[in-house]
Amino acid sequence: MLNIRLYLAQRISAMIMVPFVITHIAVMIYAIQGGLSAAEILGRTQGSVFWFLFYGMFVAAVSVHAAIGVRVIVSETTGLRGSALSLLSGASFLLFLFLGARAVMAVTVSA
Amino acid sequence: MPLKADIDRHDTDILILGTGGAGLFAALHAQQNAPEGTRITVAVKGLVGKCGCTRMVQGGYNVALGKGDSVERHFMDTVVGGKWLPNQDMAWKLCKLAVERVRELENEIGCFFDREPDGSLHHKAFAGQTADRTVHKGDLTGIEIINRLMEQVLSRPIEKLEEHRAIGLVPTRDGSALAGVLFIDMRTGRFRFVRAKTVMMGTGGGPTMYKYHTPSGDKTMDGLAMALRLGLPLRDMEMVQFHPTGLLAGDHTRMTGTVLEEGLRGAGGELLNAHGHRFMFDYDQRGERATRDVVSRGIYSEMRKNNNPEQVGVYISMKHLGPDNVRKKFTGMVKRCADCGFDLAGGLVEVVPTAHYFMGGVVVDPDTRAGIEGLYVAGEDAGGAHGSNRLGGNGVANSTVFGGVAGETMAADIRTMGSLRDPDEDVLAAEIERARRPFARKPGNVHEIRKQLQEMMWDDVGVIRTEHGLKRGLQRLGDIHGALLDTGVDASNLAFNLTWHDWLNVASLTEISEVITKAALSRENSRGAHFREDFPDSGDMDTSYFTVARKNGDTVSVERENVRFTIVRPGETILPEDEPETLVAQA
Amino acid sequence: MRGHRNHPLWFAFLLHRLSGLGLALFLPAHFWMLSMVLTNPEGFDGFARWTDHPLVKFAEFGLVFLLAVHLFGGLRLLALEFLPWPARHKTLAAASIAGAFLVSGAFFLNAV
Amino acid sequence: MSEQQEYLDVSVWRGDASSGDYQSFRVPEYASQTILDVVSWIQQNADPTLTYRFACRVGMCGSCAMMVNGSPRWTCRTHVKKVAGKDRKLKIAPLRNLPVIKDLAADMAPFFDKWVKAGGRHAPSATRNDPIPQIKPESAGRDAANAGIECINCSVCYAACDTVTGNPDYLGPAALQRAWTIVNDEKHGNRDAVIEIVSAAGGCHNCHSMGSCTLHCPNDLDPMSAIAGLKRLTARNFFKRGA
Ligand SMILES: Cc1cc2nc3c(=O)[nH]c(=O)nc-3n(C[C@H](O)[C@H](O)[C@H](O)COP(=O)(O)OP(=O)(O)OC[C@H]3O[C@@H](n4cnc5c(N)ncnc54)[C@H](O)[C@@H]3O)c2cc1C
Ligand code: HEM
Ligand code: SF4
Ligand code: F3S
Ligand code: FES
Repeated sequence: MLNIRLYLAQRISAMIMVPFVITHIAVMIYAIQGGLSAAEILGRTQGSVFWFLFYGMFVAAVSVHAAIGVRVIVSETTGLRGSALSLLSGASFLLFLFLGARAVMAVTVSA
Repeated sequence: MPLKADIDRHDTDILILGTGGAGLFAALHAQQNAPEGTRITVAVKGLVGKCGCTRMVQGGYNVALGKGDSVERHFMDTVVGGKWLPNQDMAWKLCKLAVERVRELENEIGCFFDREPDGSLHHKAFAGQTADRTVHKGDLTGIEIINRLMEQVLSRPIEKLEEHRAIGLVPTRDGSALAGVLFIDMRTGRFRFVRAKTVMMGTGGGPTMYKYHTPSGDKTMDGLAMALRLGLPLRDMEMVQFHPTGLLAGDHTRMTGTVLEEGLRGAGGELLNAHGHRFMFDYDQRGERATRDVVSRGIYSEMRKNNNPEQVGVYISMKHLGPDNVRKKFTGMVKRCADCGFDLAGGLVEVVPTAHYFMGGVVVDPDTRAGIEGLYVAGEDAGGAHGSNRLGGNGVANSTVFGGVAGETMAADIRTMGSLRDPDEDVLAAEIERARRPFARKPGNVHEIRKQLQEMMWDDVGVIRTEHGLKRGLQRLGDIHGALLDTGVDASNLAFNLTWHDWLNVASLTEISEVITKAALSRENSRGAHFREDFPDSGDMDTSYFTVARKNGDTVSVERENVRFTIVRPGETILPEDEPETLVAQA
Repeated sequence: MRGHRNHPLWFAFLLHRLSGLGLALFLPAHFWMLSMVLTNPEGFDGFARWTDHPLVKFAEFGLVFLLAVHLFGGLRLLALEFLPWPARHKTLAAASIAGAFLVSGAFFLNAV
Repeated sequence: MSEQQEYLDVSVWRGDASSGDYQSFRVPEYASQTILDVVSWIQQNADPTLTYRFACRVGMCGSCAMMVNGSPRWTCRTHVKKVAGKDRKLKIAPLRNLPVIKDLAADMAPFFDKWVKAGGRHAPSATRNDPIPQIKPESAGRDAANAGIECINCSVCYAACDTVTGNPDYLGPAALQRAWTIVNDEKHGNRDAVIEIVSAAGGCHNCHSMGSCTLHCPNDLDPMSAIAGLKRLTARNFFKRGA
């Protein structure tokens, strides 16, 4: 159900996410401590090319990663295989990508 | 006689019984050499490659590839070790082809045997040989050989009939050739008759009619019993090799009888009797390092002297070599003992001689052809290559060499054979009725009967034999056979019915036990594995004879036949004059 | 009675799977929430009020917790697969779980 | 024997491919007694129709494995004391992840089909007429090849692995370990083909490193690390050849 391409896609996207996740968690810990208000975060992220790229890549990677992850779990627990399974993982990839892209836009573009 | 049972029928061209070294090699070589389109089938009592004794080979494989060693030297050791009884043409072929077979195992089949640091094959010393010639893979040589062979066979277009037990070799009506083999498909309990142009039997003998025995549980002399019923001659049937150190753990466990490896004694392990006395030097100046037959007799004698029911066997002790050292050197053995609850490295483990290998078997020619057209026999089922004693390391060489030969011979012979032959339906029906006999009787405890047989063989036809004991054995055997025939098996569900198969196992074992006993009575001297307390001398070598047993109707008769010294005569050698007697550094 | 699953590596697997699944389920909600809040006319204020809600706080904590667990579990797997590690898998599994608790613990302490 | 006879409380799965259930037996306890002995005792003395499989009795053939108190084990090498608690209870079932034939005998065919499918067979690079190659026992490849060589294909690891349970195409730990041995065997004539097979669907990339295989292997082998080795090798190869 996983071949080397899907496997590598999942592992590479995971590796890409490592710095993102660490930064993300760090920012959140910092934020919740009261060092930054939500408004301040947004103030910084909006209009920033850096954060746009940061969250953009994060979302791209997580969409690939999570879609393959869901594929594996669904297949192993429900026995779904073949094209139905590919359809499902493709759809979940697009869903993650779409919702993620919207969120990134909201956080970094719209004012 | 019309068939009462509804049976399945099946056709093939080359049929192979058993998947030990002999069966798998036969299948492989048949597949490599037979004409395009030949159907090849292996049928086996267990799963392909997962039963039989070849898998259990620990010590290794004898082959003259070591420095200074030669086929001639291997041959001389085999003939001398067999006390001049071997069929010399077979022994020669064994030693010669072993070289090619080991190269095939390494290069084509993918085995990897242990190496010297420089990368060349490692040869270890096995008792009774004049060169270090045993190649091995640690002490799990058989697993390496069978796993690799099994992969080759599983991945080729060879039909498998697993958990199919052969119960009868069925000839044509005129009796001139073999028509096929009758099986029980164990999983369903149905009979299946398979016609084949050629059949190779490699069911591996197996002296499991002794109270203590090493072979795997699926081996119960079925092949020899089938050959006997077909009227074929069996030779050297008195020759049962005992391994001196079988584990003794009680009657209720299948661990009892399993081998504690030879290397333990080689490394300095001591044997102690009930009084803690190290006794082997009372029997032989080599002490524990004497050959298998000598040590077995030593232990047996000590056991006879001791009347303590709490201690039946003797003890092996390794502790003086340093428990950690022992653990390191014999990891597998120590672990096996520990799994069974014994401390081999630091404590005492009770041991007893245990029936290990059967030198006797069907009379065949060096190309494995048996005395009827269409039948070939190889491996432990075939007699002749070892004479009265098998050298450690010659067993697996024998099965792999002659299994391969059988495969090639069948592939060649089949080219000149016409169509499949039809069986003598009367024989077929009779064999089926023989197997169904217990269904008509009241169910009883088959296991108890097997125990009686095993006690009898151990007491009366065991390590040390006498005329008196053998005759008593024959009498007891008659009773046991009678009891078996009166014991029924519940036939309500025949699918994978082990108790039915136990009944059939005991039937084969009793049949062959009678032959062993009669052959042992016939040999009035002591050679190799066969020791008669009333005839302790080995007899004149120049007039050596071997025994040949046959069944006619219900009677087994044993004749003696003179050994033909086709290559070398007793007292002579084929080694060049300047060759040293032994290449092994004396320890 | 000990089943065949009763060992640290299997629990590490289970934890990784559950955290991954949790994240995958939570993620769309997280994304949706972000865009919802921001496209809302109330804008920042709405967002600020949102994040003060205890339920959201708890969810946020859950997210970080899952992320930390999954991160360390994932690092463990990547190390196991791509670095020729010696056979210390159990230690690695334990270390990753400890790491995850450390991070999410820090987050939790800060949150309350 | 003066000691009072103790009994084991044994619950054994009975049935066939279509259905089945547990059945209880009281089996006398002995000093040296394996699970195989318990099962044999039942067949020999209590219920002659009980089906199970064994051959070698010493952990070499790998035909006696069953689920014992929930874990897969070689029954011939498992001492009762190691698994029966103070309550002397045993629960014995056929090996997981394989079809049942009858009672305690599982059908091992899928396991071996996958073994073969994983390319688990030597492809020669020389013939019986060539000399045996000199190969240093300490060479790196040989070391890796040796690590899993003692596998007796008992299917214990296969039964322990939940990835096998969920994914019927997954080749499983033993077959993949064999493939790892082969790709490290310099004598093998077609290692690329094996790399190809283990990279396809059902191959090594489906393993989640659950480690149940390594934990339960009665031979102390480590299929999990062998599979990790395959993952590394295939990844490296993938990039080398250019995706
Ligand atoms: C513990 C042990 C250690 C040994 N160590 C060594 C050693 O170190 N070196 C050495 O050279 N030799 C050794 N031997 C001897 C060696 O194993 C045998 O001589 C040799 O392997 C026999 O090979 P085979 O193919 O004839 O039979 P086996 O390998 O025994 O195979 C017999 C096959 O026939 C099948 N069969 C049996 N009955 C039937 C039936 N009715 N229908 C269908 N199939 C049937 C069996 O299931 C099995 O598959 C050892 C033996 C044992 C028991
Ligand atoms: C640094 C970040 C991450 C790393 C290092 C990482 C690593 C991994 C790895 C190695 C796997 C494979 C596990 C296996 O095959 O058993 C995996 C599976 C998975 N991951 Fe992640 N991951 C990360 C982030 C995420 C995120 C943010 C999500 C959220 C959607 C996610 C969801 C999943 C899912 C659903 C699986 C499948 C779980 C399974 O198969 O059991 N991962 N992850
Ligand atoms: S790896 Fe271990 S558990 Fe798996 S089949 Fe081989 S010996 Fe059995
Ligand atoms: S248990 Fe299964 S998931 Fe991998 S590590 Fe072993 S094969
Ligand atoms: S009977 Fe052979 S491994 Fe247990």
